[in-house]
Amino acid sequence: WNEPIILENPDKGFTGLSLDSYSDSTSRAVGEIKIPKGVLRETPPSIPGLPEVEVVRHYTRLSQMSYGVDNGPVPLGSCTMKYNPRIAWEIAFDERIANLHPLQDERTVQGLLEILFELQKWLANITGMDVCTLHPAAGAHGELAGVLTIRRYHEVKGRADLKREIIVPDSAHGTNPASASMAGFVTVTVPTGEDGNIDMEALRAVVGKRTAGLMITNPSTLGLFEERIGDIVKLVHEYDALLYYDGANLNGILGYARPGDMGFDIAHLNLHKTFSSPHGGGGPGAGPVCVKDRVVDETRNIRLSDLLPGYLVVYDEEKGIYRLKHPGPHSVGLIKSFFGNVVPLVWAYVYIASLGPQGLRRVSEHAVLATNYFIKLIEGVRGFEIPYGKGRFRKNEVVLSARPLAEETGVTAMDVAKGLLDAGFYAPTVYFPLIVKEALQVEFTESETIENIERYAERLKEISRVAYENPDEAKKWPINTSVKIIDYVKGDHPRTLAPTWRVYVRKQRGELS
Amino acid sequence: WNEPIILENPDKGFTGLSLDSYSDSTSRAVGEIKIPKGVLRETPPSIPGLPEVEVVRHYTRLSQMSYGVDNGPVPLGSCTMKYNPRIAWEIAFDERIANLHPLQDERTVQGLLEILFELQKWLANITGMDVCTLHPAAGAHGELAGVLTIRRYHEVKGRADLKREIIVPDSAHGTNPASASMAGFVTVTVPTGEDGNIDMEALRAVVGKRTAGLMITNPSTLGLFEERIGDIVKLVHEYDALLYYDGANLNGILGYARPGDMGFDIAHLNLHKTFSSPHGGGGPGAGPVCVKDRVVDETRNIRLSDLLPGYLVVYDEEKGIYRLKHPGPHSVGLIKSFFGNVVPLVWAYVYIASLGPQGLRRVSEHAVLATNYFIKLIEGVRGFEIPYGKGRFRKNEVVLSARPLAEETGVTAMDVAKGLLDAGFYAPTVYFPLIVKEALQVEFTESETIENIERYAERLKEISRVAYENPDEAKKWPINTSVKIIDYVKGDHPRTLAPTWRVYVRKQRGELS
Amino acid sequence: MLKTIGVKSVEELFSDIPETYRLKFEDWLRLDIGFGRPLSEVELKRLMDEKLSKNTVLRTPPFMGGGVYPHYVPPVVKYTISRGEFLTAYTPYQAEISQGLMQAIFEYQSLMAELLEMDVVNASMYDWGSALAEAVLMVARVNKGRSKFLIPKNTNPFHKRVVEAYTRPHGIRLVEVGYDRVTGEVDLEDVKSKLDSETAGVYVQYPNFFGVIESGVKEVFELAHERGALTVAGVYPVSLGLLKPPGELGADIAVGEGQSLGLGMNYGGPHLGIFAVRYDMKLIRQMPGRLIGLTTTRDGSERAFSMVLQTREQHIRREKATSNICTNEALMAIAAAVYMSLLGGTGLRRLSEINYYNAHYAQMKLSEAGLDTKVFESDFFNEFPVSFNGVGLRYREVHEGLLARRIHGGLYVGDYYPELGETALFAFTEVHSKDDIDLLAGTLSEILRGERGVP
Amino acid sequence: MLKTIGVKSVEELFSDIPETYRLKFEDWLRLDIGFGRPLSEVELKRLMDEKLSKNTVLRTPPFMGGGVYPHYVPPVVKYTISRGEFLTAYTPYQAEISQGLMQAIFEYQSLMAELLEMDVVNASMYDWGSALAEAVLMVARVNKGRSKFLIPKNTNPFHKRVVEAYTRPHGIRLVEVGYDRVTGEVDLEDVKSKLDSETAGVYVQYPNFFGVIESGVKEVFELAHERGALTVAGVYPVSLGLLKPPGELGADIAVGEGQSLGLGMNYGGPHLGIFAVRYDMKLIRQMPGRLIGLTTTRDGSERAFSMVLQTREQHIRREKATSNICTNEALMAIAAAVYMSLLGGTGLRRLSEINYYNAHYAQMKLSEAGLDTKVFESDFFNEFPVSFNGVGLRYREVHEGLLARRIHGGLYVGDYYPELGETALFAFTEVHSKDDIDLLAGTLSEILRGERGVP
Repeated sequence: WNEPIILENPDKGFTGLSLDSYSDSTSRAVGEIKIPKGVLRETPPSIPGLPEVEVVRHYTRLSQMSYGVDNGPVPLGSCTMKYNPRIAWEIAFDERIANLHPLQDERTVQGLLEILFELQKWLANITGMDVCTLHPAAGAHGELAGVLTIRRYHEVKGRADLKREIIVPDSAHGTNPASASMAGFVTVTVPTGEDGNIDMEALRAVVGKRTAGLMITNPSTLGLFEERIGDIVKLVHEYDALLYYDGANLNGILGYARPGDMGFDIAHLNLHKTFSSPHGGGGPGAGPVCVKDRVVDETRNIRLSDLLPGYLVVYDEEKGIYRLKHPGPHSVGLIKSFFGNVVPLVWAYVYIASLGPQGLRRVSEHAVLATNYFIKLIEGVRGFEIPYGKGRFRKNEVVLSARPLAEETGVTAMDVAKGLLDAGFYAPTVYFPLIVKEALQVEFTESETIENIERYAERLKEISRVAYENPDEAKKWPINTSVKIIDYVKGDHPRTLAPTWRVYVRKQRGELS
Repeated sequence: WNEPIILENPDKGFTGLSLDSYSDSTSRAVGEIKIPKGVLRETPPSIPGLPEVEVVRHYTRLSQMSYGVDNGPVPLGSCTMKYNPRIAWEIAFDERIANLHPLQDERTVQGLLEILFELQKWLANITGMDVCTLHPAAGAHGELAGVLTIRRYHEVKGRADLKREIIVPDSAHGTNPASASMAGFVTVTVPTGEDGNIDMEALRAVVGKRTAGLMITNPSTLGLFEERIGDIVKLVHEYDALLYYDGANLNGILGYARPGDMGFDIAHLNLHKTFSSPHGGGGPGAGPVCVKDRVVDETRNIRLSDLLPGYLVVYDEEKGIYRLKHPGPHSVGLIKSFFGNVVPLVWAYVYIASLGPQGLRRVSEHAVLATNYFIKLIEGVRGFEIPYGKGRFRKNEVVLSARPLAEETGVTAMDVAKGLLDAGFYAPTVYFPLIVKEALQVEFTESETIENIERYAERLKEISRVAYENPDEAKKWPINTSVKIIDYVKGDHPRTLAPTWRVYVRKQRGELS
Repeated sequence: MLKTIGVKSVEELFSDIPETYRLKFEDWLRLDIGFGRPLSEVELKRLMDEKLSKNTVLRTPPFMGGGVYPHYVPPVVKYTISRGEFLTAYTPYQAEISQGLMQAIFEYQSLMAELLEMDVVNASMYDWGSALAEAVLMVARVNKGRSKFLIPKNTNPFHKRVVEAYTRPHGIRLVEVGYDRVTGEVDLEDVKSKLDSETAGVYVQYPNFFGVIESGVKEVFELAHERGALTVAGVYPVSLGLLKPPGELGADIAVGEGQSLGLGMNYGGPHLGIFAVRYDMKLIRQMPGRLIGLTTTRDGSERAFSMVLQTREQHIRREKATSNICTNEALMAIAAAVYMSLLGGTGLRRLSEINYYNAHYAQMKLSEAGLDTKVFESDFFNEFPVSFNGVGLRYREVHEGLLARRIHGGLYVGDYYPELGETALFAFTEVHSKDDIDLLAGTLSEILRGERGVP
Repeated sequence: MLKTIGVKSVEELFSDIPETYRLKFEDWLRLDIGFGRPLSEVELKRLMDEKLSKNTVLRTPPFMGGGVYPHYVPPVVKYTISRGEFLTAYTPYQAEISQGLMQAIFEYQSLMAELLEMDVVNASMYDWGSALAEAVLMVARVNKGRSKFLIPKNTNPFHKRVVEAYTRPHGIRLVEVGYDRVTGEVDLEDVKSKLDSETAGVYVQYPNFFGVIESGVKEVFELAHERGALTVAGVYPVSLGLLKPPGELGADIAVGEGQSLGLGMNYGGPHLGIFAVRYDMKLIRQMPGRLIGLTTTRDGSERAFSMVLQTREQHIRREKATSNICTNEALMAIAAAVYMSLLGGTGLRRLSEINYYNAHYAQMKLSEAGLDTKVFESDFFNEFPVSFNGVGLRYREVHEGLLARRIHGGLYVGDYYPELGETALFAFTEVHSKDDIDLLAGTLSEILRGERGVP
């Protein structure tokens, strides 16, 4: 396998898309192009145009060197890589959606608005919140929407200068502190106790009048449900700080518990996790944000939903049509230019409609079953341990530590991951959460069959065996994948850094250094 | 790679398609199933139902072990494996076509009928014939339609008992004699002369009052245009036999010559060759048959088109609608139950519409250019020769003979084919046409770039070099493909023959022998 | 390239075409082909959209069968056959790089074998009609010397016409067997009277063209075997979730239409001709069409697939081949394999039940609407004749009334069975909801009451 | 499985959820979620078809832009991104089995780099607005200590709102620069007067929100550089077949919307935020988002791809990251790569020309229809404002007239630019045929003559 970079093809001035003849008549009528010389491009972009057949072949080959849920299990912890049903693909990619302009007259898009309106309502009911915006384009974007909303909340209350801190557990995803920073907050970290819950003492020590909010993932990235969530909520609310629910792990409690019932004020959902829209190699996602519609300012009649960024679909009783409500004066405003990522939104709609509440509850049941069954299968495998919350049931995921293995054989979590790759599995999330040494975070979701889980566990046992018997062999993994060990240092070094073909070529020519 | 057979999965009584809940109410209303015991199936078919994700994974893996034009050049002679444009895919697979029942009221399918009517007309003009039926489902099916029409012709003229012979050149596809047999004719073979044309003397010797028709492919399977076609037509017509044009190689003369102009009475086209509808691993095809609408019986006003099998789309001037004309009393009747293979038909329509006459002529120009350029590239390569019609331009394809190579090194045409496979090319058609020893029939079509043709020629040179320097190495090919040399004897032997998993399992169990 | 070849222009490469026949570019351009010029993709897409929008958008799937049925096509089927590796592949003559394609086709053969409980299934024929026609030819080849073939009158008349066209040149006499006017089933007495030592074979379609479940297939087949005739069963795969498979009923050959297994109706094609035989080399050697078989690599270490018994086929045997078929419906066979893999036996059973229930529910509702839905006494699967003889309307008028409300009614059968008069076959599948059926019944009832036109 | 785990029921696995918060099944079922029960695929498909058929079928693509444009999406783009290996892949953190995915994203970066003539392009942002907002934040990081950012009034107002939301917490002052009422271009004098040592950066969108081609970008950028400010260009890729790329005009950062390169409008998303910088490690280290880089295997024998400079990103750097972005629009980036590979430079140029010609033809026709199409003097690309101030109709009325004929007119801009009064931006691309434009002009002319309603 050695597929050329598309730009290595000779540029013969060819184009693979027939555009001509349609517009000849308008060009004849118009005559010359009058664009001022100073901004007129002299030569077309240096991009070889290829016949469609060569484009298809090239990207077909590249796709065959890619790996997704369609190729086999992708038990990446915290990523909820479940199957992406094809019925949703067929509907979400429908041209009757693709061809709609976001600023089109609402009366011309009633079908889509009805779908989006219902989705807002369903997500509110699933989370136990009151109002959902479908605006954010991804989970982290939802977090940004959420923390900006927290900021607006304190601004409206006139305390933005005081409320400077967002508390985040040490097991949190990197996006949480990063989002807090994006909204101008300072992040305060609280540790996780041995039982897998947040250390309440430590939390009490940091919560205070500077606290603007708390962001937590529940179940946590350890796959554990926060047992003292009631106390946490109460404590944080005492300081009029808001509770933010990171929905990354909702797949573990879907239909069993709702952030709204736990007292959270704001929650985001990852539709490309829990609601089966595909990851696409890193997007598009969709990260709706839902809030409790609590009163923020009684005199001015401002509620929390008024602060949310983005557009809301509302039903105009009087005219009997759905309308798009643009963000009002108290709102965060817009965090992307237009509505939201409609394709994943419709995908999630189809998913929810096809499962109904019964099916959604079965999702978390099957996901949690898979996790705990897997735990039983690998319990006692030499070299691995499951830190935190000993004996507790995990929810959507489990975190193994290969610390003993690493210490005793030198075979690290990364080596284990490559050993799984070699057996045709996608590797687990490694070295995350940060509080677990040599972490391997595994999440099967409800999509994987019992056979796949068992095969995966078998492979882990085999890896353990090889590591103890012949650690040198284990250090050679992966050997079955398309490329061998990659030179990451070269990739990152300023001298050799080549983030585009253009840079690579210019460095070869000595034009850049 | 070792993908299990789908039936090896455990049957857990699962189904991957949710059918339920929709029809519960009708089943409740109906009550019991009253099918008589004697014909009621006792247990469901022994087929494991799989979750959609496992189905997708299985067939994705199988597809990755398949190879088509989307993967690289498939220069199979006589197969015209050109690129299948995705715009046609998008349109031909449209649900507004898929959901139409063939017996639906014509007034409800006017859009499709208009397309099919225009296609009939275009194909008639492309071939220089008068009337085309879109009924036949493949090239060979078109041949059957054609020879049955020849038979009807002689029946209507009351001479079916006399007209028993169909003449076929020795370079013909196997389908020609097989089709003649299907229509109850005896096949008479005429040899090809050294110049690549039909041996006129030999033809004169066999044409006679028993001759019902002559079937030829022009350009022939040697890629040569039959230069004496005028004489042949005249000769055959003298005996009131019909001339049948096998359209397999039309891609070599598209827009340059038409069977109708040459005097042919009947012609079939392979839309899945010349008109870019995809082969699908062996179908669906479409093999429309066009005829000159000559009078067959003046008194009864029977014309050749009245004999054609299948349905014709006609325009009803009076009502201003398109109608479906069912086969009349003189017709061959039906050779499939309903209209035709509409998906490839619409595909071809899109192809013709997108190219227009200008583009269609460029198709044959590029295809013929590719052939003759390739010939120049490999001329003089040791071990290969190009028999017949020395120095003549080839049209859509060329036939190399590896006879010298085989004689001098023991490396056969089949070994050469495997050596091409090994380099990532699809092999050429081998050992065909039968009149060429160690034949390698190569057809690039207009789709292949000059770079691909050059790479292919380079590989042939390399193969020649290896064959002469190290024939043992050449005999080991292929080494890069997924499976090594296959045991065809075991596949074919009655004791081990396993045309289904069921047979394989029953033989293992000793239930079959 | 021209320089390498040594010509001045590309036209020169066509100089071997005698000038009389060589088209001038101007003349070619003048012909009515396409739209007289290349269309850009943008305009092509618009144009096709406009054309297809001329098809009527019906309010429900048509209530029509007659051998082709509206069924649900799971998107995963379309997805699979749209993958270029399958879509653009050639017939797998080059086994080494076509193992995946061959396994997929082998799986179609194998899955179909389980559904039919027949051991050998070929890689596909064009459709039911042509599969049946080839079966009759095969029967004549196997039972050489016998020239008679019995074909019941309640066989699909479209299939019958295909059999006629295929068999006519071979001097095979097609002898019609009647049906029982009360039950709708094949008339067993008539079978007995016509079966003789001249009879090469017998066909029974079940459910038959009227949708009626033939309860006596096994007896017919036993009788045939007693007289040395071969037996051919015609099946509708969706019914086989509930009906005994042909393999259990004594069929030597089974044919049928695979369109119902995940294929669109496509206005008539591509469909999928099913062709299966008992495991008997005498039969297998006479089968038409391609067969993919399971074998191993020559060193025996790995499974492999190859085309087997190719010597039956036209590219080897030429005029002596068992058929001229070459291109078949491979991609459609893969579609059916995906469909069967997805549903499994359990799903196929359930599918069959839903079809049965919906049709029987419709029978109830149409009866309530005042129609005669008991033309025949025997039970039916998902289709049944509705007689309008007693209601004072021609079916044509009823059809117009339905169409005016954008509903497509059944198939008028009076042309093929004058004895049934104003009768139409109505079909119901899993795509028809209860609401659809209620709408049909309600509308028919309106029409009978004389309320024509758009509501 | 339950037995292995050692629990009696699956509910037991949820026993750690405090009872107060644990939902009873009955209560959960009672919530308004989906349709209260699982829908079969058959009914789901029907239901969605019915819903989507409530969208209006327009006679032509909308004549509307404002940052999102109806463009032709070649089916090969949809085909490629529908392939499961891309569609269902995760972010390529596991380089070894994601080389194909990484190469595809690298190619997007590389192709976009050629189109922009900027050296470094990231793997995508959400959309133009958020890309611009991140650019402003980045400028503030690079030019630490400077807090002012100049943003012209003729910038897309939707983008401006995103910038406001992103920058507000960071104390960045957005200073508006006016536009010339005659030319429609950025007011150079105003730029000069507002550029000072406090200015961190300057933005210019070209073509600007009015569709006007900014002829003075280079001057603005030179002025900015003189004052030590960074320059940010906003581009519409389709225009870059004809317009000088930002790399040639002195942009330090370029942002834009990739939707026009083979993506649907999707009612607002997914779109594709373009983000590019000059090759300068000072800039690159402050870039937001993912970067795929070309490297080799450790033995140097083969090319390989990896994520580079990950230490900028949230999963490593957490609160110190250059952005919180994680999931981006990878699949859309691949779509754009396929699109650019297909068209090539030549096709992109031609596409650009067609857009230009169609819009200029429309300007002629709309002028002939009696409308003021010269609100600004400078040349425009594929979009221009049409003023209805002189015709005695509010644009709302015109819009209603068009809609009654199933034509969707332009974007009313009076809300954002009260000084322009009854003015709407009309956009024209390669999807609008001459006939479409003539239809629009004819209809507008009818409306002006008072012939309202359906013809």
